[in-house]
Amino acid sequence: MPLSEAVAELVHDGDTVALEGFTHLIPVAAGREIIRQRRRDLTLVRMTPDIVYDEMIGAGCARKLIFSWGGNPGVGSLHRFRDAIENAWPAPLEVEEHSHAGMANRYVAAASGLPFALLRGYSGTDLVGQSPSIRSVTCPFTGERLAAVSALAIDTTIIHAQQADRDGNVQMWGIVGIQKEAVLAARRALVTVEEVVDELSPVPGAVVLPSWAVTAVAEVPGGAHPSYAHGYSERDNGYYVSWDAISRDRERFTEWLGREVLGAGTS
Amino acid sequence: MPLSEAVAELVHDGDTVALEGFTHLIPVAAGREIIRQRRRDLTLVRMTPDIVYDEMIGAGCARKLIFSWGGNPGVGSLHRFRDAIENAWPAPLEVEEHSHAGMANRYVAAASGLPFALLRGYSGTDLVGQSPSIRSVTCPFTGERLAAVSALAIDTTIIHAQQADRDGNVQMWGIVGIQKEAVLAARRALVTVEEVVDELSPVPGAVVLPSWAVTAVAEVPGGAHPSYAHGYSERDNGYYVSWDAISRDRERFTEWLGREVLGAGTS
Amino acid sequence: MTIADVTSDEMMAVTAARSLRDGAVCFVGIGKPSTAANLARRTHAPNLVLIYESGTLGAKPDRLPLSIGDGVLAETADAVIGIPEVFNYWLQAGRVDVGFLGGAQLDRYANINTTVIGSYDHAKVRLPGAGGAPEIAASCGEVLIVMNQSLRSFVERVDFVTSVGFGRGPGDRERLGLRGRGPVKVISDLGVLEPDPRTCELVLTGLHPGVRVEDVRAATGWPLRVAPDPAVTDPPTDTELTVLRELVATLESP
Amino acid sequence: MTIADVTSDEMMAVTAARSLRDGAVCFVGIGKPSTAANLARRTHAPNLVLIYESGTLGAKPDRLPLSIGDGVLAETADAVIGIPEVFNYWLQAGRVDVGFLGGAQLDRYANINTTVIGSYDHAKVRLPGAGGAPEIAASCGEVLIVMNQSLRSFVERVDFVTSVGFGRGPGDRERLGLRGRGPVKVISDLGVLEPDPRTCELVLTGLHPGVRVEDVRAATGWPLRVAPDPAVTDPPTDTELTVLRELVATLESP
Repeated sequence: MPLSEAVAELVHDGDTVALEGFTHLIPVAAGREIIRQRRRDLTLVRMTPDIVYDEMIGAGCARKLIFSWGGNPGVGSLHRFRDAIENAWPAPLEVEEHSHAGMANRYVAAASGLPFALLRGYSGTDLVGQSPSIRSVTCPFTGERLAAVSALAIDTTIIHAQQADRDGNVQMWGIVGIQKEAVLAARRALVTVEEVVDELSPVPGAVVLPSWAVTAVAEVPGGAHPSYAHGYSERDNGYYVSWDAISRDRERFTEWLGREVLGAGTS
Repeated sequence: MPLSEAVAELVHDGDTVALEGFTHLIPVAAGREIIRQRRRDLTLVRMTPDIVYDEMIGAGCARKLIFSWGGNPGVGSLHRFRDAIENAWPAPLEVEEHSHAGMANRYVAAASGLPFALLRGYSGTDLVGQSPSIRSVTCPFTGERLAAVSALAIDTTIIHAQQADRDGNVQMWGIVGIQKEAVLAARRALVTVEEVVDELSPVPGAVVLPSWAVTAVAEVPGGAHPSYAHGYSERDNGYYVSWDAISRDRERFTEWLGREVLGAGTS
Repeated sequence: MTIADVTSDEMMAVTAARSLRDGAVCFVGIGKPSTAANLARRTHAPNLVLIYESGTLGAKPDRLPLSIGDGVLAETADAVIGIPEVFNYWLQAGRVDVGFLGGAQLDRYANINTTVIGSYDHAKVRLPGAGGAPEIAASCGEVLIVMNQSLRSFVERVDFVTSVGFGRGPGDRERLGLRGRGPVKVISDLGVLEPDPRTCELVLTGLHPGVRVEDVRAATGWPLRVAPDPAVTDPPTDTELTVLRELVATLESP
Repeated sequence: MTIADVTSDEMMAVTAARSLRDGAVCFVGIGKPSTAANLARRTHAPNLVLIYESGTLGAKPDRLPLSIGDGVLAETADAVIGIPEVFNYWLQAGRVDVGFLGGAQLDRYANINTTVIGSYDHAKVRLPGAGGAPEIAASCGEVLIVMNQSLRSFVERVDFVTSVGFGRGPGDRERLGLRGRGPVKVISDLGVLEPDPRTCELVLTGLHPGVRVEDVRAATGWPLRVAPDPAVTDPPTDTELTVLRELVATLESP
């Protein structure tokens, strides 16, 4: 299915959407398609929002962000993310933040059909007071108090993987992060892939998602750039560095967005 | 390390011991070494106790069994297990039983350093009344009641894997079951392997346990027989069938045990 | 061929296979369920997805596996996953459409006992126990039960509730928080029973060829309700029987 | 070479590297921690086990990774695992000996802020947030903190407690159920601070070459306690400096 069609069908204004990827396999092309289709009021979910979420926030797609670490890895701040929170530009951005451990377990709970997950976490931090999705529970065996985090309720998860076969079975390898849980946590899942192959040949360390657990697959070679796809491409570190200057200034960002995203055709 | 030495060092009378394996990679040789060393009062833990636990129970090693399904797969009853429960021969056997889902989550809780795990399970069954390790907890977000199972506290876990390298890193593949969690749930872990290799070459679907998560490795080719090691051996289905007749009768079992296990030298 | 050539195991396997719709995701145990599921996959349901609790998603065995952990399952699966994931991510999360169960005892509300005959503390017969059954019964979209019917197995009250069918009747599944619909069909060697939508009690709705209502009543430990006119199961087609026997022939051991 | 040639970043990296004992299991973040850990692995601690939160157990990068998810980490790791497993099976279960932390603000009890400068609802500066830090601070056997020292960063009270050091003092970690020992050393560009075993307050115990106690006091936002006679950090050896500079040279971007 073409990416534009998949996004039109699976992402609606007001949806809670997770574009996951842990440095590796970030579904950047899909995020830009969401910008082009001018989606609004999205609740964006991701452990490590980076450039693609900075773009979506700057473009005004997001009403809320649920995350655990928001930065430009190895470079510095996400300026659009900061501008939205510090100055409500282009729109106010509500945030719900967690630790990585908490976010990971919120995905796991949803993927498991449970309303919440347990962890040893948050104790003594100011994060507890800031998020209604962090509470506590007492162990019925030992009496210990543990942190409880609510399951993430996601409408659509989008990930990027190396391969899918013609039946829609998906295979990804290298750093696989939280993507499997993110897909299983959502009501709908879109996977963009580097390549559609006749048959998946097993790869060491690969995670395979059966076709019946995925709503749609779109072939988007290079769809993770400037992040990378292990075995297909290298991370474009220069791009992350250059993003700092592009995103720092509203005018320059707006001009860039018009030229590079809104102006560009659909993948 | 020789198997006899490893068992002498890592398994003591009264310990809680898990020899895990889900049809595939069952550490049978290690179980027989435990019988030869005449360990007593063990609490044996396993989701699917089969022939090797039938032998250990019949040999009088066990005081208690924690399990979720005890049978001779595709054949029928475990006669030594039944004789111990029904007639206290050779000794009474206390049982603590769960569903597979419950046992799996008890291993996960222990592997995660949590005192308990949550699941949707047991509701309406008579299992609840029989086990102190099944309670319930209320979701602090939705108010739903869910089953809570206590973490398994295991002294020593023993598994069988295909390979280890000279540093003691372990690799297993094929049906990997619950072995990783069982190892991480225990204070000590012994892994018997088909083969020690200079370097592990990655295999699709493999689970790798780093050397620092394993206490000891013993090279025991064929150590899973009559179960199998994917890529090394086939399951000896005839053996499982023949076990029915051997184990059905106390005298015949005792004679078999003396000849085949106690009489046999250390692997 | 005549129906006389057909064994009751074959009749059960064929009837069970026919109950599986193509494309369904099916949680399979070894024995009759595995036989039925693989028969369906080779006849009317080529896209049936088989999940074995050993962790094989989408296994496509070319022969009947001899055990739940048979190597052929891993070799032919779309993915092999760990046990916690099987039960948490796939079964508990409600991704399985159909589950198969059998047992030593069944009651009129399709509750099943696979734990013990007699009292728990003084077992007459100690059975294997729960395995995956309680959560299969709780979380699969629907459950098919396959077991031989006799006064010893179809009882007024099971000695131990290992897996819940409809508990003590209407509303119990909801009250217990069981998310699947529960048992939709019991396939025995004599016929087919289905729960009454109103009372949840099992009602005889089908008879295998040559079986009479009184035969089934005589093999049922409670006053069995019978549908107005129970359908007679179509005998196995030549294809069904041929494929089934080829499959069973691949088993070298019980 | 003279100490003048050594940058403060290099001094911090070398001091941090020396704090890592061979064979330890170390949870590593990108930046200074990764540099220090890889320096240690190439000098006195060849058997240091590096875990990156992206899921690489036992990574052995031949160059400094540019990001937490750099491909070189997966290629050289003993095992690559999913994120939930990293935090649940390895970090939370207490299998990590040493964790590294940095931050925008640190207080006298080694509590760290990486969330916000100013009030949470009216942020003066919105920082990246928690990442893995809160649970690293809670569950690692011990924690090393590496950060530049100034009145803006070493403050009387952090604006937001993202990661707990010693809370408000003795007994707080136990009361909060934090299982690791907590911070054992703060390595700054000026020297080394260690918690007083009795009061848990950070005390200046080491000075980098050429730095005076009053320099450190002037860069500390609370009345700094100083050990009887703070040790002067040994300057980097030629080997340390050579290896460090080779490593850093492998970074083509910040």
